[in-house]
Amino acid sequence: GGGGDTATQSSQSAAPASSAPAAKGDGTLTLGTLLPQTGSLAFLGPPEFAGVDLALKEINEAGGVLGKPVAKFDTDSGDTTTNIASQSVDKLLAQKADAIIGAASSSVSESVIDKITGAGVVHFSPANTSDKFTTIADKGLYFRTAPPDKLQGRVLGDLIVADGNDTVGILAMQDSYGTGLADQVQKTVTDGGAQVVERVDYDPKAADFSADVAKIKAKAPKGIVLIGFEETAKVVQELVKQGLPASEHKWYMVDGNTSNTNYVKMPKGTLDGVKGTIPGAAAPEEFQTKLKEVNPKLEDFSYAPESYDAANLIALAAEAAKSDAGVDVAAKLAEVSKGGTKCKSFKECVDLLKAGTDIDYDGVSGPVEFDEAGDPAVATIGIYQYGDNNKYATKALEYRTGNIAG
Amino acid sequence: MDWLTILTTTVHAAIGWETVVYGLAAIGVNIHFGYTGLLNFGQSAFMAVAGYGLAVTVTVMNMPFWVGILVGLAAAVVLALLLGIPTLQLRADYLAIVTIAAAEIVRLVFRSVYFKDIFGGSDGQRGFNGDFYAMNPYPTGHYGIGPFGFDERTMWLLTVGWIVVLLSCLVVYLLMKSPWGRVLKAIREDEDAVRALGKNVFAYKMQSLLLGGIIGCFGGFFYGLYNGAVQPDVFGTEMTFFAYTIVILGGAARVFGPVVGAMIFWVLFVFVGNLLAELVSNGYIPFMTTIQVGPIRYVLVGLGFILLLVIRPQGIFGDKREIAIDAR
Amino acid sequence: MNAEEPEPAQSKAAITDRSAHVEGAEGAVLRCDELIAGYLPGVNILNGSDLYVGDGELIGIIGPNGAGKSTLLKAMFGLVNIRSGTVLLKGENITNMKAHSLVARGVGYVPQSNNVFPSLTIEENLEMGAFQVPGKFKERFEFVAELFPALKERRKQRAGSLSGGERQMVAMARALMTEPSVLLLDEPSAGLSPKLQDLVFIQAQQINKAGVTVIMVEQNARRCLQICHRGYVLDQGRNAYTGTGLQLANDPKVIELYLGTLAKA
Amino acid sequence: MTAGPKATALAAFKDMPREPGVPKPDPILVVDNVVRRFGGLTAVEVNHVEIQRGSITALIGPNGAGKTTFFNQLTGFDTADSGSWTFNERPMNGVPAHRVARSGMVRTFQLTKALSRLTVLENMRLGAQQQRGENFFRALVPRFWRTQEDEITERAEELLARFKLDTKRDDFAGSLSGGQRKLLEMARALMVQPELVMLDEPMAGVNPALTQSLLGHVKDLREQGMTVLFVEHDMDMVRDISDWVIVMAQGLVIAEGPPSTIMSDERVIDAYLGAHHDAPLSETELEAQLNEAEAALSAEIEEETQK
Amino acid sequence: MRRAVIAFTAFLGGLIFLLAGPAQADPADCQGLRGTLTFQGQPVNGAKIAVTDEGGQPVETVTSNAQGTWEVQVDKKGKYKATLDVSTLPQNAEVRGGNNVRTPTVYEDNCSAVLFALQAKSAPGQAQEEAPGSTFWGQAAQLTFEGVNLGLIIALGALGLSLIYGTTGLTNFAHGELITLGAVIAYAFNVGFGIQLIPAAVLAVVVAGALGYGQDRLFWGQLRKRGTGTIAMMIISIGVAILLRNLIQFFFGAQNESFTDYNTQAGITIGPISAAPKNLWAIGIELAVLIVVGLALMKTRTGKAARAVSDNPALAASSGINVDRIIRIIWASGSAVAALAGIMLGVSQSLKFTMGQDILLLIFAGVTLGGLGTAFGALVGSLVVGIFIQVSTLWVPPELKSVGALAVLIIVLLFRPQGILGRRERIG
Ligand SMILES: Nc1ncnc2c1ncn2[C@@H]1O[C@H](COP(=O)(O)OP(=O)(O)OP(=O)(O)O)[C@@H](O)[C@H]1O
Ligand SMILES: Nc1ncnc2c1ncn2[C@@H]1O[C@H](COP(=O)(O)OP(=O)(O)OP(=O)(O)O)[C@@H](O)[C@H]1O
Ligand SMILES: [Mg+2]
Ligand SMILES: [Mg+2]
Repeated sequence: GGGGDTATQSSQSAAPASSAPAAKGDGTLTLGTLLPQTGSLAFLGPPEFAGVDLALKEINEAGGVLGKPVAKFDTDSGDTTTNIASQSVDKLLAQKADAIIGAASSSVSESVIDKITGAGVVHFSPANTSDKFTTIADKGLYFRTAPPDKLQGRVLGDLIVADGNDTVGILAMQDSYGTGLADQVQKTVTDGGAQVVERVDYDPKAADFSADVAKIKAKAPKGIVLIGFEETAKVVQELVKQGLPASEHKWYMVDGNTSNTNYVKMPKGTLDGVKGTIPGAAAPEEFQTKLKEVNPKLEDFSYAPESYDAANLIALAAEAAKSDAGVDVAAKLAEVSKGGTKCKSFKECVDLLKAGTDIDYDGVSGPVEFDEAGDPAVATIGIYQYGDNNKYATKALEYRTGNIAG
Repeated sequence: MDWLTILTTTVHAAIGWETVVYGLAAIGVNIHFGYTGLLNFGQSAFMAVAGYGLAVTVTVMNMPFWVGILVGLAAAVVLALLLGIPTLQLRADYLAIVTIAAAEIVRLVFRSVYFKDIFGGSDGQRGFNGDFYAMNPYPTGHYGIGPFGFDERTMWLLTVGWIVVLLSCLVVYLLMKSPWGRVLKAIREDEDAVRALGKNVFAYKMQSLLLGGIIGCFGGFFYGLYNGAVQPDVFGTEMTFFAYTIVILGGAARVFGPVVGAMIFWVLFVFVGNLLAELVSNGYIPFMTTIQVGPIRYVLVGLGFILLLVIRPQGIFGDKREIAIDAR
Repeated sequence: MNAEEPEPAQSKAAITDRSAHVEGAEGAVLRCDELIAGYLPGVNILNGSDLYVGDGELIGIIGPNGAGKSTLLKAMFGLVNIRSGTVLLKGENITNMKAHSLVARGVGYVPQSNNVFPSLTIEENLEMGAFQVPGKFKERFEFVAELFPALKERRKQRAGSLSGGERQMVAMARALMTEPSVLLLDEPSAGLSPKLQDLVFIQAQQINKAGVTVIMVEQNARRCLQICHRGYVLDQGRNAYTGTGLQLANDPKVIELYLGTLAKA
Repeated sequence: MTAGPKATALAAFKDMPREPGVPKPDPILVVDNVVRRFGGLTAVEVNHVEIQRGSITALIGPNGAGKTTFFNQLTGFDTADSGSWTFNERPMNGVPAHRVARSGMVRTFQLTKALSRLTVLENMRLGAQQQRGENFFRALVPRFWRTQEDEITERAEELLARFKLDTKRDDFAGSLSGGQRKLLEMARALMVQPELVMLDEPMAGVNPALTQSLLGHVKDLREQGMTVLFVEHDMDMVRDISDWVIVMAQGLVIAEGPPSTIMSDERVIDAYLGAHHDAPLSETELEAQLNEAEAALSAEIEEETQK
Repeated sequence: MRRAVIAFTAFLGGLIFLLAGPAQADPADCQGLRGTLTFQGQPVNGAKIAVTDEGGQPVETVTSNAQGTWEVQVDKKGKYKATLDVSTLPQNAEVRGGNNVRTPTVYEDNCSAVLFALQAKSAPGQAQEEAPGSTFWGQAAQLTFEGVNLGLIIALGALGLSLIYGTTGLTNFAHGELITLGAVIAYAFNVGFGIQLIPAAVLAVVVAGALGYGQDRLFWGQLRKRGTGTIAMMIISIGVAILLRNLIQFFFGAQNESFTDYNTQAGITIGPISAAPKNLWAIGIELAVLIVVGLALMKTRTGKAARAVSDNPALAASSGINVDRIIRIIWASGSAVAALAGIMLGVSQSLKFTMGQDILLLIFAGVTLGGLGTAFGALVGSLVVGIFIQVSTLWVPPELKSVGALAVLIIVLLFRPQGILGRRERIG
């Protein structure tokens, strides 16, 4: 939830909003990252850290925020099986972080949101997709740039229908990202006149996916939607093995699994013609090159744009608020994200701000316009297609921009 | 180097909510394993059903907090009975696996899309701790000395938490020096001998399972109350493993073993992690990036446990003579 | 063994004069000198025991429960850590040497309890007995099968399901598989039927006659002293009395304290 | 009825026929058709046996005769394939082990079961029945069980002293020697104060001098009205204390009778006792035997050399 | 409140459109419904589609063009109803599923696709469309095959675990990491040094065996010497697991990787089953290894000695067995077999630093189900677990497939507390 919601929601768990400490700007904008270094989502860590690092590099090269370089502390969010995140937040709060970027997992974010927002610090996730955060009690301090599943699911569903798939099978990772997206795709596809003949929510940690794929195989749908993260490579293997190759069935993927180095190792043509949706208007290639300068070993790029945008937005909001205190930053975040002169990088935007212009930051992950709940209100989804080399073309087939709410 | 942060976070960890939660889980495990010899590797399930019992009652069924607590307790009792009836006749090592399996079943069911309406799927449930904090007698503010201290919410949770921990320790102390405790310890050594002396071994094992489960289930409550949320994956096997590590670190079958073990555990965890992070970010370890801090921290923590147990296999309070007796 | 209150037997007869031992031990096959050993840190079970056994001798060790008889055997056989003192086998220092290397040197041992492999069959148990001389297994198996016919019938039965006495047979047979030159027996007759007890004593003697040096711990003390050349009475980890078997068996002090009069009645 | 239990027992046995399964005037335990098979092996096949109340009965038989297995059936530690038995007229088949013990029928184990990481004294205390402090809720309040505990401790210490374990009182039972464990096992069973105590080779591995003094204690038990059934291979002991002897072989009860009769029974001597049971191996006998053995040995050697 | 705002903006948007006059058909600015009608691969021309709004107010009725496409622009976003006039379809065509009404939603500035799938009227065509293997028994056969496939990998892991448990009494929670380690070493040879997978795998198994040997020599063996209890060792193994897993993550990274060879093989069809050739090879190799190791344990002297050590180390030493040597051999072979399990898992799936951890529970289940400490028990138990996991998905949702297997574990142990091939111990 965002500023507008606070009054009605806070009764649920938090002390009254007034208990959030008053602005305490100390002059230096301090960012904390709470991103996975270990645990089941650790593979998402490197691109997210790289996104923040890249933004920070650019911000500090452009002169920092409020005349001072932005400070940053990295911590591990682990996964829900350990209590690392809570410890990390303790440390960041002790180090006087003004905003915390993280966590990757919705569940982890949920477990620390009270603590972070209770301390009057901005909680900004680049990757949370759970719809709970729209209504959560957060004193107006929670924001996210995460890919809005609603829009992506809609675009993907529409694409599937438009491609003429009257029977569709969905293989979705069983977590809030996977099921959220799958729900949306399923709804759109059904509304559009196609039939979802089988939907399998699988446990991404499962020892193997043959049974899950066998369920799809039993219905032999024309279109197969793969929603998940890197375990999709295993699902692909299984699809090929069980005789459901991309050459005979149309496969669709999502941002979580379109970029995966394992695809390249697969025989030529395995993914030929497969389509995938990725939020964001920019050509991913350029941005990826810049990220590689920060971390040359980077292979996966999931949520790097969102992380990058998160850091930029916080910096801009601090500039706009002329304060680095979390509460002040939060108050300005929506403002810098929409309604004003469009600008695309921190330098460009901050120059406008200093000139007294109202800005509208458009990020790599999309136009990023926050609604009153702190969720992105508008997004752009690119539709990409794989070629014979199992890589998708850098240029999207099509971009669709839309209101997330509808 | 930000020594102050390292110090404060470490001190906080020693008496913080993690120590309460894991300490309670470990006290339960200590009753099961340390005193009765039941290798219950499903402790996390007790915490899970308790946490979920509270959460679902309050959020889904819109019942008051106290009903939630009762439901959580009842759930733990039911779980103990369900788990105990088939498994308590098994040999120790079989019991271990069966209880892990049971705990995984519980977790997977809580996690499933199929039951999402009730348990909330992989995101779990939140928003059930309002009533608890509404009872908070501490006015808003910071309680502590200088940088050491907690806000009023944490203070309230810790106050209740430590009272429960100490009460549990007292109960364990009283029970274990009584004839009841003697029967448990005897069961640990040789069930058949105890049977031959006319004790109903099954009943005692069940009582032990219940008691340890109920104490553990308070850990589940506090977890949920502190975080304001319960999620299925929190209650995975890892939590049980950690509880066991804590019991062994502190010394099995020792009243305060689990509490001190939990302190050591979290101090080690936090200290190593934060020290390492500081060292890396200050450039003392140039070949490491901050992303690598996470795994290396675990490497060091793992190493720390190993060393502690190699140096003191009986744990902090344990009796060397006791483990020298070959129980095999 | 917190020996605070001095036992009469010990205070009077405890051997402080080691000259007899030193003299006798000259050229012994196996000798222990002033062994101190124990299980728990700081608690000694053996408090300086001496023992020697000459070539072809049959030695009996008796003593009250908890005297340290088993511990003495275990210490000789490398199963209990020796804290001070030495064990010599044919002149070679074998103090704290590992059990399996002692087996290679011709020492055999039958433990008092836990003396079979429960999940192995009888045959496999015996096979393990002949671990270092697999070639001889067949021949030796025939030999022990003749001693204990029950074993041959049951060769495929798991030792874990055997009765107490049957286990004892397996244990004894296992040690006989290697044709040891020195045999340490810890209460070999315990749990056996009278008939088999006889057999064990006769066998021990027979084996001994065939040139094997035997050290035998027994609670069937009278029997033991009847057949052995020399005997030791162990109490509180020390030698309380030594002498020939018959001397000890007829010593009124020994009878009163250790042998009892039941068997005579 | 003024005569002591021993006299009563002896009187009862005096004119009893010496045959397997003979009925006793006042049986405490009556066993009918108990069968236990392991695969092809019939370990126990007891048609009918009665144990006279207030007597000391020995159960003897070759190794593997099924004595321990028989005990296991009676005490609920194993399930008989068929059969029934009554204890004090109460049917006991299918009754779980702990209830059997509670009803007054306690056994010891041949392979000892010391509770290793409990002290010797705790081992003893555990044996006492109907302890108030063994109830979960009462355990929480020491006041409820303190006095009883003190009584129990006193009784335990008496027994320990008798069994020469008093110096080991505070040591872990796991650190006892083999024989000491046997003693503890028996002492602990006596803490139960049962009506019928079933001892499985109680004296195997116990020092003869101590055995002798303990026999006195066992006789005392009879004086106190307890019934004793014990398995033992030590014929001196059997002869000394038992009023009646039951012989098992290959699962069957093959003979019953007073010790003197039994020990001269041809079949028993053949199957069980061997030629030397009643006399210590005398010098001459030993010689003879050795010569015999030597002859066999040399014959063997000859055979070898001939090969 | 929000809804009201949205409705209001929508209304405003509608107003703007009204003011702007008829909308242009630029695809980017499309707001409405569109679709394409094809029948037997050919576009359907002239089919009538009537679009009404949610309330039933007609919006527009259009006819598909020569390419089979049709499009309706609407002013307001929201739900609409599109009805295909079946009488305008070609003679023998009908709408699949029979329903000719669609209720799509139109979003602001976006066109929603609407699909009417057409099929030939005759019924037999439908049956033909069903894919092979879709029958219940076909599926069951495929799943059983997958179960064997998975079960054998679990069995390899279980064998190693059971060997080490058997001889040392150590419940090794780090066994999962030994599995991962094997896979990662093979990966290093395969991808790092460019060695073909088969020699790379052989090398990895050897290296893993050596590491296992070293692990016991330098670590576990030392602990045993100091008399560390089995429970303390079990907890230490948790520490080792944490250490190894994160060390692997440190070097290998947190992402999924796959070997360069035998990647994504297309399946071949054998009766109702489709299987990749690599699966068949893997099954063969796994069975061979399991049987050879199992027999070795039953029949060879070293194998029997291993069982002897597991029963009673002190007695084994007294029998002349070099206990430490046997344990090291077991550690070496257990680690080697675990490595093979990892490689097989990597071949059939992919590699990740948690792969061993993720499968460890199933391995434990397999070992326990079969009866602790028996080699063939591990095989049988693992197969049961593997098959159950897969076949149970016929009835339970796949996300809960492990639940089925674990429940079976509990139920079997209810009736056979000593495991399938385990033996009850004698009392007394
Ligand atoms: N594993 C052990 N740990 C600690 N103490 C032990 C252990 N085994 C034996 N002891 C102690 O050592 C002493 C001597 O034991 P040992 O087994 O040598 O006696 P023993 O003379 O063989 O007696 P027995 O005739 O009863 O077998 C005993 O007092 C016993 O308490
Ligand atoms: N669980 C079992 N499985 C198979 N055979 C068994 C089992 N238990 C006992 N037996 C066999 O049953 C027979 C009777 O055993 P039992 O232990 O009752 O003998 P016992 O009379 O007590 O002998 P001992 O005097 O040697 O103790 C033995 O041959 C034994 O091998
Ligand atoms: Mg002994
Ligand atoms: Mg017996």
